[in-house]
Amino acid sequence: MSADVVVTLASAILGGALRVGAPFLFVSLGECLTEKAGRINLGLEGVLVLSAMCAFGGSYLSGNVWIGVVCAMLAGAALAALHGALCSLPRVNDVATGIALMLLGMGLAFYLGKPLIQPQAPQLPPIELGNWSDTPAVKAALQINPLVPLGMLLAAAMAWAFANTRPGLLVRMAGDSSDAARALGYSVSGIRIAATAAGGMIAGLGGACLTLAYPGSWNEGISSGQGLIAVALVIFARWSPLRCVGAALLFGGAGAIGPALQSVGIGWGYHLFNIVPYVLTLVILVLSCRPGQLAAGSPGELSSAR
Amino acid sequence: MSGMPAQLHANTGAMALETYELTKRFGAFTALDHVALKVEPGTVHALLGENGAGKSTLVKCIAGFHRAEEGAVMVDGREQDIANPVVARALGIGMVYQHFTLAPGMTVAENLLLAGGETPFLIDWKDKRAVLDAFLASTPFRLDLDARPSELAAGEKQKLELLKQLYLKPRLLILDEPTSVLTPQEADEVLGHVREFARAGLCTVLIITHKFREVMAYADDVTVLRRGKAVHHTSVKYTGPALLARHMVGEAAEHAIEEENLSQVHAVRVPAVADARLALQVEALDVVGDRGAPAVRDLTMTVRAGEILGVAGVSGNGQRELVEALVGQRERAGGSVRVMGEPYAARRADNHRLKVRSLPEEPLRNACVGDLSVAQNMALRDFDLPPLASKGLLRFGEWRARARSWIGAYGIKTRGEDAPIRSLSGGNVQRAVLARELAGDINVLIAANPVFGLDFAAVEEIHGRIRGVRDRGGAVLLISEDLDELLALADRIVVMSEGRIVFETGAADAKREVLGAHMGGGHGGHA
Amino acid sequence: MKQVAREAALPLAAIAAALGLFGIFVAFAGANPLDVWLILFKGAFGDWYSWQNTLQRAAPLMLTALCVAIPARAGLVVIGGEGALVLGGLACAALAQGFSSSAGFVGTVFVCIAGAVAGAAWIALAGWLRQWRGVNETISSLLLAYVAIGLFKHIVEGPLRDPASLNKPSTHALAESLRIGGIAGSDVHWGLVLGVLACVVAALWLRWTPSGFSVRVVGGNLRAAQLVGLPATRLILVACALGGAAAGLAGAVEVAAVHTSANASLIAGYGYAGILVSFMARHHPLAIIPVAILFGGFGAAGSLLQRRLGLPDASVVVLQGIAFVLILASEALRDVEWRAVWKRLSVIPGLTRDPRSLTWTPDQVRGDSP
Amino acid sequence: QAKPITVGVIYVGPRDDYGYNQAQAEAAAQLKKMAGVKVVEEENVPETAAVQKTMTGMIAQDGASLVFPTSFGYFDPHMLAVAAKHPDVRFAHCGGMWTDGKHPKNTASYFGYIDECQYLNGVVAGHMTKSNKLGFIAAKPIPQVLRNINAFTMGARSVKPGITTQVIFTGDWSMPVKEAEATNSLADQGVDVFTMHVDGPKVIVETAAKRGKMVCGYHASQAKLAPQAYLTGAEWNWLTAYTNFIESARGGKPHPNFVRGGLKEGFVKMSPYGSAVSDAAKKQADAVKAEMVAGKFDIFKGGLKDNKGAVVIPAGKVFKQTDIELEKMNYLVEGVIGSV
Ligand SMILES: Nc1ncnc2c1ncn2[C@@H]1O[C@H](COP(=O)(O)OP(=O)(O)OP(=O)(O)O)[C@@H](O)[C@H]1O
Ligand SMILES: Nc1ncnc2c1ncn2[C@@H]1O[C@H](COP(=O)(O)OP(=O)(O)OP(=O)(O)O)[C@@H](O)[C@H]1O
Ligand SMILES: [Mg+2]
Ligand SMILES: [Mg+2]
Repeated sequence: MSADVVVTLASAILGGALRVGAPFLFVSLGECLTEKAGRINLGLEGVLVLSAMCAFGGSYLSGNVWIGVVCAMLAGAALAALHGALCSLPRVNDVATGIALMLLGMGLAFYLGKPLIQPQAPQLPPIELGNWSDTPAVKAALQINPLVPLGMLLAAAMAWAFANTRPGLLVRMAGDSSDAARALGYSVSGIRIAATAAGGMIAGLGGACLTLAYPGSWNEGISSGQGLIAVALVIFARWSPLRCVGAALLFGGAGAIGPALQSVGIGWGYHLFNIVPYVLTLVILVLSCRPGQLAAGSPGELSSAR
Repeated sequence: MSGMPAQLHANTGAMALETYELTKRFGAFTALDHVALKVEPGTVHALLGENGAGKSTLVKCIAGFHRAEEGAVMVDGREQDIANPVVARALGIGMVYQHFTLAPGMTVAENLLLAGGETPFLIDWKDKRAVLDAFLASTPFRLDLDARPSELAAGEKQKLELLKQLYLKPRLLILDEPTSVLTPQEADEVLGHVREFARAGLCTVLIITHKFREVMAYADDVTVLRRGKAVHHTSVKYTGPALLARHMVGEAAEHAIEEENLSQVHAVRVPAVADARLALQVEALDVVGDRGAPAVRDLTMTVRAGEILGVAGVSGNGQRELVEALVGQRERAGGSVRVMGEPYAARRADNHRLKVRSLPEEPLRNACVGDLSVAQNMALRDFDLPPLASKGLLRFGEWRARARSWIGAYGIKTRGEDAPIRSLSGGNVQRAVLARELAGDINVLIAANPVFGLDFAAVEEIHGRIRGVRDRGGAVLLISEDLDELLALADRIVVMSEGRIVFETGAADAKREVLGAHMGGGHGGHA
Repeated sequence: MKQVAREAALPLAAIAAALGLFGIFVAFAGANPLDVWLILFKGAFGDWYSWQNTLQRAAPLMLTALCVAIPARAGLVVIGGEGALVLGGLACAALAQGFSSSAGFVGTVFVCIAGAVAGAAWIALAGWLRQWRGVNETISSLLLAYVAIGLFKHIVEGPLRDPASLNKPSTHALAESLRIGGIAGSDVHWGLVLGVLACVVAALWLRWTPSGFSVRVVGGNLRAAQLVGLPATRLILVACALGGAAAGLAGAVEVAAVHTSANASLIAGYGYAGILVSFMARHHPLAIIPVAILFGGFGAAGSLLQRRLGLPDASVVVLQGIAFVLILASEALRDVEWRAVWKRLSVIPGLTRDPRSLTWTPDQVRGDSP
Repeated sequence: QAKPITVGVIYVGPRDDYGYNQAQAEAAAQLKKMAGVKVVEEENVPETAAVQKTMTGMIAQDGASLVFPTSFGYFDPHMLAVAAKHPDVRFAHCGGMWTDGKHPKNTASYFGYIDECQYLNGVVAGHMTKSNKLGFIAAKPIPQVLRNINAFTMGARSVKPGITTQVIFTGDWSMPVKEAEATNSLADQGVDVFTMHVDGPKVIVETAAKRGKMVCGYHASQAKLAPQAYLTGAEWNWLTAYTNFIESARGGKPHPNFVRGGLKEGFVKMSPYGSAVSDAAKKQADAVKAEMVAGKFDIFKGGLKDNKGAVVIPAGKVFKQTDIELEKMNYLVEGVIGSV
């Protein structure tokens, strides 16, 4: 492999990480916030698809891409809030509810999104970070969706807020010990519903990435399970928002390996290259989990961490 | 002292507390029945009562955790509607709950800060840590602000609970069984400090305990609850343990108690023959705890047939992991366990052949399937053997018939053998497990805090049955956090600290202080 | 009987409410709710044709639902049935290449077993990762499903491809004699019978045999199971393997009865639909049968809705979503003592909590203080 | 006027995907306008028993006597199974290989020689490329797809023999994120003209345009999506085939079992040239197209080597478009970078 090929491969994977990883970044941050409060939201897939549709619809109908972004956040928050509220009822299982809301979110998005498959909507203006380079591949790789830096800032802000703000501490306390939160007079359900809704709002930004940045149009196959994988990514990231950034980029980059290899002529077994992200996640989980022990950094109330 | 004008204490210093006709119902069950309680400012006031008497419910009503249906709580002579814990906190009421209410994964500093109330939206940690350091310096306790409760020993956790409340500068400090997880020395230390606070006029203390010794040594006044009613109120000066016990169980039960006491005195403790067969041999056992750290280290002990070996220790010193490793709920990282000389891996076949049984703590969590019926739970040990199963099929008729007879024999209160065991009360769950585990011959019985949270009568019954196992030649390993229980039952006592056996003594010449000192171990119990 | 009626009352009420809500929803989209309800009923259960349609769609769902239900009874939430299904189909097709055209019924049995074994191994792998490394089985089974689908496509389009399968890469087709036909000449194939049988057998096994009961004990409370010496890991693996076998069998039956060879059309989401069915049936094998039929009915009715009213295909997904959400939410009403409702509103719950079981449990929060 | 008829049309994906399904749905929409023709449609029907049920449902519940199952995967076994049970209903499948004696008489297959259009795409691309690198994003390496890749490449190399086409297979018919990623990867490699064979080309067209690259469309015209970048495109015109079947059915004539056609028969067509296309490109493409319409142009003819150097069509041999051999293509020609 010549140096040239390596550079292009590397920049393709880096670019892929930034492009493909963006929705993963937001869903994993959303899931991270939700889980920090002690609840699991498997329904983020539904949130992602519905908010992707709403983002596109909002941008298309209003002509302003940022209105689309706001629509995505609102739609995500609404569906996630429904999840939060349902899970607060007695005898209601959060895994089952997540699956139900995945179905509902996708159904609504497909139904209402029919007229949006054809049109084109205003897109997010990219930020050019690669102008220093004269390699077009590098330039293109660093032409990034403005939500990506926003997501990284958000991750840093979340990490900071979990340690340094009252809401952050309360979310962690609700996720760590509901008895503790209740003894201090806080409503655990209230905190969890709020965190779930906020998580949905963040995941909604991931939907906006899909339809307003990359690939930048709405159709029914737009999400291929990104929302479901969020749950795995959060375990992978050990419930740290900063590590979510790494996990999302790694996953996105791994997803870019297949096309990148084919583009340099390595075409054998592309189905196998397409499963690299999943295998990688699985391998890292296997390496980092210990039987019978709580995962380090896991919220104490979280069932999936056991 | 009564009728002290409220305005004298308005908003600072110790609080005067009164409840008026306080009534609290859970569904059809009346947990508190027109309770009148009067706590003088600057005193330590003890609440006594049997399990389920309503002590916790009463203090939870005062702390805003429950809301009473009728009656009133009066603070400094003024009626207050304490709708939730936040209101209580604003009034200066702080409470240490019966169960830990710490966030195990958050640091001590974070736990303290959140407990402090009025946490600012943005937290300036530099500033806050200075405040916390200063606060810690003003208390007799030392804790690392960056430690997490999940890494702390139980005694340290309890201190943190107390610190959480002291940080609020409460005018009324409520402690619900604060010493159950402490060594006697630690308990003395904590209660001593608490009494000092009260003496200094800083706060009033309302304390729930089952230990007469603590009441007599540290309280000024005492109120006894029985079945949701306040039945007795007196100054400690004018009473004694016998009198208090009498009030706790009520006049009718008095008779029975005396008989029990009598029978205890006369119960001949048959010392195990020194050369009796070694029924349980644990050799160099290593067990890893929940978070990956060693919990039991190189532990060796033996129990002979016809002997009760008591394991004393403050909770969190590896006893739970030891029991789990013995009964098969946790992997053993090293060492060997033998029963009747044969290797014992806690498999089903081992249990049957070697006749090993166990009475774990929290039976609903450890020994039952909550959703299954009483009959099904009673069959867990032998549902796959005749007559409960034949030709590869389960014979539920047999299960039910046997369950009915056990329900009668053990006096289990249930809607029937088909009721889910979850619907039974704690004591009855315990009895159901007892019936299952004590059926038939037993070589080794492993019992862990078998009477934790049970009332008088149930305790006596279970203790009697455990002695029965010993008397029939079984070996009993009794792990308990309650020294009194061990002193009453065991033939020999070992003390466990930090996962090791650190001391061994015959029960007859065991001394409470010596045991306590060993239980304290190297845990920094003395700050 | 009365017990069943009581169990079923809430879900039925929830489905009725879902139909009501759906009517309102389509009314906004300009359709007449009355027409919609009528066509939903006609399409699903209106006549013998609709019944056949419904039953045929229900057949694979029963087996894939068992892939969720059986591990769930052992305390595991497995959502990767799709992976077991495609590998089951692949194994069936692969083994079938080794049989001559005269293999007949025995051959069919063998290829079905091959499918079941492949599915069993795949889900057991998720169970094993959990027991061995503590990897959450929900996540690992999902990841494994993606991996299985990738492997399936690679093998079908590569090593096992029938060179004659031009534009639809497939394995060699199963010999005619190996295929599974319709029941008594109808369109409904024997897969339905297999599905019903599997559900009934699973229910009987869980209910009447020591091993089935052991699995329920493990799922009900792992610690209690360990205390009484049940081999929890082995039982969990058995439950996973049986669940995976059901899904693998579903794949094999799809190949032998419908597709005649393994190809990408097999990846049709039955594994995921099975999750919904099992959760709606509350992981009870017998309840799976009616719930799967209900889902089949949704599919059949959705087809007619498109053709008659021109509603988008997603309308039935919306209906399913609403129904599933309401059925789950209705569980909250099961414990309600209606007489005490007004009282409960003012009560702040006790601090003492139910002992947590080791698996995913419903949140135990019960209406906190405001 | 002939007797009224009910026609069923079944799509594997959403009807309005700017691609494969839309091309079919547009023809179906035209059918609806015809007098005496009633159309029932169903979209997103998977290639499982569900499509069998949809077909029988159209027959039993809607009275359809002619059914168009439009996805390739519907043919075997689904359509064949249903057709066997409904001998009086006519079935016409898109893309299948109807073979006399093997398949029932009431079934048929129709398809268009769209490789002719892809060849023309290649000619235009060959003129327009500056890097001499073309990109082809495809779902799967199946004969229909390979034939398009090869035709496109040969068209381009007829302009400049040094041109190469890089291929990326995404693995499935509709994978928007993968398709976009493939476009970007190829753009990074210097590819400057794209075309594709996936169900919905919208994402590729938009992504290529965003990268400032040129693109040739497929299935339907995507010119609207990127007027500057869109050069031309290969489009279906299924109405020709549809009306053919409907006329026969209504006229009681035998079912035409094997229907094929290219530019000449009006089964396929080219999108109008985009503004960027040079006159030279238009001129050459128009010339080749005229030859194709006249039946004087053969794409696959002797002396053809695959990209591993092996001869796949010996010198002197010429495959006519109608030749079945071409529908079994399993190689990539010289100049294509990628493997089957
Ligand atoms: N949240 C609740 N819901 C229903 N019943 C309750 C609840 N909390 C307490 N009870 C019941 O009220 C009674 C009094 O309970 P409480 O906890 O006050 O007893 P206690 O005196 O503190 O006993 P212990 O010594 O065991 O702590 C018990 O019978 C208990 O079962
Ligand atoms: N028809 C049903 N629909 C929905 N859920 C059901 C149905 N039947 C049982 N369940 C639920 O499934 C779970 C398991 O029930 P199952 O009946 O297997 O347990 P069991 O009580 O041990 O056996 P049995 O039903 O024979 O008494 C329970 O939570 C039960 O409420
Ligand atoms: Mg109490
Ligand atoms: Mg049952």
